[in-house]
Amino acid sequence: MDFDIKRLGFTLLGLLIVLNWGLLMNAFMRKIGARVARRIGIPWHQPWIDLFKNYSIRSQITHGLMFYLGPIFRLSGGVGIFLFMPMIITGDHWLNYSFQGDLVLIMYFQFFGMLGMALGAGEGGHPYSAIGISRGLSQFTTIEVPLTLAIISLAIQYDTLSLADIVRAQQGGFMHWSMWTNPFATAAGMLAALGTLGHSPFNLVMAPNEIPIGPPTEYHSTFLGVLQSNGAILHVVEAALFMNLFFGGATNWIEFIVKTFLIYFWSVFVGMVFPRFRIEQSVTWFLKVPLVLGVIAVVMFM
Amino acid sequence: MVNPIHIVSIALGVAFALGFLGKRDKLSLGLVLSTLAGMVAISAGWFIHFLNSSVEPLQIFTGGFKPPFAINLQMGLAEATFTLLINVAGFLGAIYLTKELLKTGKNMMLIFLVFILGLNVMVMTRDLFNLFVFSEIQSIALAGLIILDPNRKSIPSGFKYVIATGLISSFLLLGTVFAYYFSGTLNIDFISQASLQYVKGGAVAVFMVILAVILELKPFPANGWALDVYESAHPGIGALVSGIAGTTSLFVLYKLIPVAPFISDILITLGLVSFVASNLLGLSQTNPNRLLGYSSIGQLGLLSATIGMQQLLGDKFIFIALTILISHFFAKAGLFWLSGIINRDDIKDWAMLRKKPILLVLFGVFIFSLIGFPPLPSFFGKWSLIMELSAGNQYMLVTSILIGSFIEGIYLFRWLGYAIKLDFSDLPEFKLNISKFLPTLTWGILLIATGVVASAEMEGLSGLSYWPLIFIAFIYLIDELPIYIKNTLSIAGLAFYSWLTLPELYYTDMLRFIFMGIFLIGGILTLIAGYAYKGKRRGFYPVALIMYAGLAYIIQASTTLEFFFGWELMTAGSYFLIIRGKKSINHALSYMLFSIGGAYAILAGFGITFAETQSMLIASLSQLSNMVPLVFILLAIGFMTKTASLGLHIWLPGAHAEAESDVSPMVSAILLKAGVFGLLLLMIAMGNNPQIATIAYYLGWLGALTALVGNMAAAFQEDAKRLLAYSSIAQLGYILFALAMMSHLGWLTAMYYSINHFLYKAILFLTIGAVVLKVGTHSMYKMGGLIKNMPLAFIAVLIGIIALSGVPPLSGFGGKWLFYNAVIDKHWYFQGIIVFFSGIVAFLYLYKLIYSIFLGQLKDNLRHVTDISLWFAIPIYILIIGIMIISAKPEWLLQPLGKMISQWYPNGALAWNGGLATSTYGYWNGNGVMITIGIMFTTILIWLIVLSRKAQKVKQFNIVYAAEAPQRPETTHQSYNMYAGYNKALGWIVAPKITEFWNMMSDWILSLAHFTRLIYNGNGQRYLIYILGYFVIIYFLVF
Amino acid sequence: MTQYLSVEFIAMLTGFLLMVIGVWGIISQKNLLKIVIGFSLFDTGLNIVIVSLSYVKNSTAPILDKAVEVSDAASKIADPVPQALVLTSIVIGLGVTALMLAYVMRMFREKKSLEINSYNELKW
Amino acid sequence: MMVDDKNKKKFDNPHYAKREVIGPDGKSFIVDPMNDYFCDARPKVHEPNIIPAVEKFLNWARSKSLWVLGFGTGCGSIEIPPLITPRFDVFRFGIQMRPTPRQSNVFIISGYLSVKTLKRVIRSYEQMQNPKYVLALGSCTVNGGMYYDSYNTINRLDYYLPVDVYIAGCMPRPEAIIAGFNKLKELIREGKGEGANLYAKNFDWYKANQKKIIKDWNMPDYNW
Repeated sequence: MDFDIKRLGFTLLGLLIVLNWGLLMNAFMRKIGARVARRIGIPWHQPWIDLFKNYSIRSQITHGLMFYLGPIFRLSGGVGIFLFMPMIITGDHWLNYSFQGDLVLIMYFQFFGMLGMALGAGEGGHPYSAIGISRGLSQFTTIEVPLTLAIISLAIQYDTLSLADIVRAQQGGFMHWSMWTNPFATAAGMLAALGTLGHSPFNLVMAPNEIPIGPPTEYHSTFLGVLQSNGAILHVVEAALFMNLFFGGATNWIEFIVKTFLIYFWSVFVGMVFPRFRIEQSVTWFLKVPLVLGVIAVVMFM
Repeated sequence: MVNPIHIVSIALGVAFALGFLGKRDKLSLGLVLSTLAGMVAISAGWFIHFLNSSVEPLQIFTGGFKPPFAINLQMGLAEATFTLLINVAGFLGAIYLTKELLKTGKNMMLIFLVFILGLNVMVMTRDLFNLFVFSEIQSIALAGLIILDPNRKSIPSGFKYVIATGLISSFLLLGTVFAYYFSGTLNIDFISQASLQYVKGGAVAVFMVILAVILELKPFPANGWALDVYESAHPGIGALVSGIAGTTSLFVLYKLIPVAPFISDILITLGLVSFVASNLLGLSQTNPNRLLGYSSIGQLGLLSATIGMQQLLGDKFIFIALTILISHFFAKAGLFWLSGIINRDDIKDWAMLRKKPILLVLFGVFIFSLIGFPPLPSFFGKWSLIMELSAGNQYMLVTSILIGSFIEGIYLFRWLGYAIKLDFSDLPEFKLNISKFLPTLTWGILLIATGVVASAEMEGLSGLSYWPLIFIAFIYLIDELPIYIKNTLSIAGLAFYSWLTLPELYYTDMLRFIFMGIFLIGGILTLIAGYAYKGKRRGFYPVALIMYAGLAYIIQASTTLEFFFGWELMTAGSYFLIIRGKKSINHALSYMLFSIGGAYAILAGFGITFAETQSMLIASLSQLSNMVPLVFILLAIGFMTKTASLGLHIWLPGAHAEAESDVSPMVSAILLKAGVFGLLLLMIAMGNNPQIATIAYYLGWLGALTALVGNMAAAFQEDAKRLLAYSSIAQLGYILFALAMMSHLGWLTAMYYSINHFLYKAILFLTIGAVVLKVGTHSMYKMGGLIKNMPLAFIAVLIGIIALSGVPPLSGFGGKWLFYNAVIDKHWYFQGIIVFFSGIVAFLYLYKLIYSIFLGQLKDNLRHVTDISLWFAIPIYILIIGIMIISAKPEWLLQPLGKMISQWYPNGALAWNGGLATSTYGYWNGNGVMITIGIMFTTILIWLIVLSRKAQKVKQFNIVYAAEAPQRPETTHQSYNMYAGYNKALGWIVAPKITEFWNMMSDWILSLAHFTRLIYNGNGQRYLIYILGYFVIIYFLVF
Repeated sequence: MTQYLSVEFIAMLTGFLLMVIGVWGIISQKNLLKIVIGFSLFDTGLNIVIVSLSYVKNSTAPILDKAVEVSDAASKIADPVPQALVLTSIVIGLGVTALMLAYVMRMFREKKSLEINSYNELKW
Repeated sequence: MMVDDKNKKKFDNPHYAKREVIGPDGKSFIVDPMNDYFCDARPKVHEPNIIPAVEKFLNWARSKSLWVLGFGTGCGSIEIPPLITPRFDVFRFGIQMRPTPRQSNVFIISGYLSVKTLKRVIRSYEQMQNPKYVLALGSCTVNGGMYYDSYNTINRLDYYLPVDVYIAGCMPRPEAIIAGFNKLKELIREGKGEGANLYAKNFDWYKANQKKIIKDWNMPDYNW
């Protein structure tokens, strides 16, 4: 593999943009949430301050090697998805390293961070972490089913598993988006997105009032900082995945920002309206409506 | 050459002379034994005589007249063989009974001699009335022998025996005289020339004769009297009744068939009914002698059916009948003799055999001989029988023979399991009497020897090398040596065999190279772990090597017989491996039952193939044009019992979970691949047939459901090894699914999965096994926090689960990527979704596995546990290196695989550009991904190390816990019922419906067995009514 | 009709009748001795049947002496073979009956009972 | 180590008593939960960043991001929930509740503190990471307030924990608490929020005080 300094530079720049946009979007969402609750809410720069604060904590504890590696896996998971995902479709600069693998790679790389985080939290030895993880894994198994159906439907529709190609196929106007050409896949995918982005009603993993905050119960200071950075990146990247799949991708950063914002907003919006599901409710829910939509989407293109 | 008449004369002479010896019992015994030895010598002389030259049979005319005016005896090859068998058995039987004969005195010896004499004449005579006379002599003598050991049981049963045989021989006599009346002769040859069946009364006469002989063979249900004799008489007598008397009656039947050829068809039915029903009744029997009685009757039924099939079997008849007969002859007598040595009334007490391990080996040989495992003679007999019957399109017969044999397998293996596994500490010590041991041992050796002889007679077995088996025998002989010597030798043996075969296969046959590599290299690696064990580990190496030899034979087989030979050998070896586990008794039994069932399905499939193509080559499968779906289904079911597809998976979890630590990887990572290989062979041969596509479609669904149910069930396990076992079921489900796609990518996925599954499942099972050895429990919730004590094990499991789950960058992802492309390519979306879903469910159990064992809270009693044994770590890390290489350079594996698969499915191959693989749909650069992720991961690692370098290391209870400190590790380790919510939501998927189905089946069969055997109510008169009823019913069936 | 009134037919009929009675006795009587007697009857009937088969009308005993020339023996004498057979058969029947009685004695010694139903221990 | 052995005898938690267990290899050994389960390293003093500008920036960030441990210790805890309601909305000031002490910086002692609760407070406080701040509400934390002569209520909180800001009142209203937070922010920005280091420096003194009042001291001395 030839080393390409220019590509690396663009990728790192993209990562920086995504990180900051993620933090900002986080602030926006919390702000929106506050306004819904008739509060003023946090200042827009609060996520950065929290991040600085967490990186500046002076003392730390560790439960062992895997505890240490957990956040690293987690951030690698987030960054990895970013690396293998085309961000801006026009030109070659923002395609990152998506030429190394297709949609399947992205789908499976999601597990990298999850697994590592779960292991790290597991070594923390806190029972709440384990409960949170068991819930998270349980929920995740069924979230992925409609999403996969949607992706298979798109793969049949566009005859490719390459994300970049799927985006390119949607260019040429609003009506070319998968949202219109494949509405059922979009519906299934966007319902799955609710679970992937982890807001209410599917935030049982963290369930702050029940199992403090689940997996990261023992994580603090820099560990937490790393997790926060990952959260910011991951939210944008997940939104970008859905954007690429269903909403025509992005041809420039403005479009990117608007679309990811709206996709992320969708999950926040639902979260504002619906209360939290219990685990067996959320597990079965994904196997009902979204699954049926996904099946219809596949049948349409079979 | 001594005239065979002297067999009669010296026996009679000595019998009379005994009367003059007074009370000199020892002398009498010596005389009897030497007489018997003399009889052996005479018949042996004739046997050799006839064997070496194709001379005409010798006719002996008593009184100097030729028949029909006088009685004549005949001595041909058949007679010589049978008298030899009878006399040898009589000689050894007398030795066996030395003690008893001396106790009861010379009268009993006299009777014994007369008994053997009667049998001899029955074999040799060509005269019907003479036959009657000597069969009466034989029965009366036997009636005397029954009370060799007079007790409350044997006396009434002797009485029942006398009445029943009296009645039966009256029929014989009646038939004889009427036959004489209609034909004017008593000579069998002349009667058969007279074609009495065309004369109205004559037909009835010969019918009576034949039916009397059949009744002597104790057919179901007119056999209550015989069962009582088996149960109550001294086992030494039981051996004679079952082994010799039964054999003689069979020969008589064979001899008389020309007299009444019309009986053949009915004989087949009667024999098979007896075979199936007696074996069924054996199911609920616990008394060893009576059980042997049922088994005897079953075998005699099969043999009499075989005699009836003489026309169907043609040239092969003699071979088939002889091999099955000899197996029965040796095995049944041997088992009765063993029973005499043990002398217990419950088959559960046979665990006593383990006090003298050689007896256990003999027991195993006899049992395996009855079922028909290689290299014992009945294996070849049954094989040829099925082949020939199939060639004659007698599928009903094939089915009932296989069903009967299967049922026989159930109780015989249950019994063997009891002997191998049950606790024997409470049972009394016993002394192994040399006079009792010697005959039994001789029988065991003769059995194996005849097996070897029979194998030389078989067509389609020429490609088989016997060196591995000889090597295994050698390993068995040095069983007393310490473990490291045997282990080293075994590894050397496997390594040598790899060196012999692998390089050649690499250039000639990639498919076989890969599977041979998995079997042999896998074998070597798992054997390395054996160094961790201490002591002698008796019996482990021979059986492990038998399994590997079987696997190697499967790969090298070019004919179906060789394949089946290897298949059965592998089954036998793995059965013994599995049953070595502490609580494995029932799991090993169910493994064996599924294996036998599967093997019979394979046998039937091969039989049908042979019927059409008249060829035993495996390649002939592809030439099949009729009944292709049936053959495919039969063979697929057979292979799927090994891959443990849904419905046939019941045996797997228990068998794998309870097996020893280094056996689990052998049976999981390696053995299951035999089924995959079989399926591959099958699909390669038959894949082109359009009828297969539909079946493959359903197989695909089956694979998908197997994957889902297996993984789902694994998620709810609390036992680490059981969890891995269910995971194996699921992984084999993926492979089945991928194979069933019958496309380039599908097979590439399947092959890639097979290799990967071998690697990571071996790692996981070895590691977990090693951990279990250290912590002494399988239950995950009893472990926890072991990462600090066992870093090596943790890393191994971590790599194993990442590879299994398919998370990039490790090798598992390649499988997932291929899988997606294959699914979309094949348009199997919904099955694909199920498999995909199950793949994610895998995360549940994988996390549970690693978390519950290595993370969370360390338990008090495990605080001082050390890391896994180095001997386990070595193979584990070698396998890890394998995974790493495949992960970093997937093209090294996938390119040759793709090339290999292109010979069957040229379309849809991957395009390679350096490390970048491109399919119709997607692309993947395994190498690049590995590097990218590696760099990224390292960067972030360094970043966090810089930030958190001064973190304070804390201990296990330094966790935030609602302002309190946790109290006990047990109550702080969240592991038991970890996925309770998930279980609530989706647990219904793994409701044990299939297990319930099989349980219901087995309950039903057992209650049928129990209900049916109630006909034997112990009343002698009732038994007579059965005899009469049998007679009447068969009469109306025939005429 | 006459053929049914012949000696051999009546003998054979008697024989079969005895056999049926014997069988009936064996399977219906509960007393061991009566069973043995039944068997004995059966055996006797059987022997009569055998003998009846050898009967040739108007012929003499199968003894080759002055009364019967060797040359026309075949047409003049009764069939000697069944007679020889029946001798053997009687001997064997005797042996079997003796054996049965011996068994009955030992059974009686063991249990002091001649009832066949009290010897049902072995079953199933 | 200053802790006197007299107190150790009072460890009456049966779960933390020494016990003999049998390992899987059949050998028995002693498990001492106090040593085996808990880390016995003392809290360390963590000096501020040597570059003043950096430290100033970090202090600014810390003051703008106060994560409060949601642990209601006394009657005053009823005054805390209103803080996050629309009426007071402390999120505006970068203040939010965290459920775990690991991630929290501010510990609000909301009113009287019984001896029993003190034990939990100490444990939670020690599990928070440096820098950490204590806000004490009401007169009870100053001098015991209306419970000054109670047998089981402490009188003066700063004997046991370094207090950064006292908020007077019985109870202080949310406005007062917000004022207290503002005061705390000022202190932090001035670099005076070094309670954690103070605690580490005078650890023996604090520990002795704690053990004096907590009679059934059945927890480790160092709660990491």
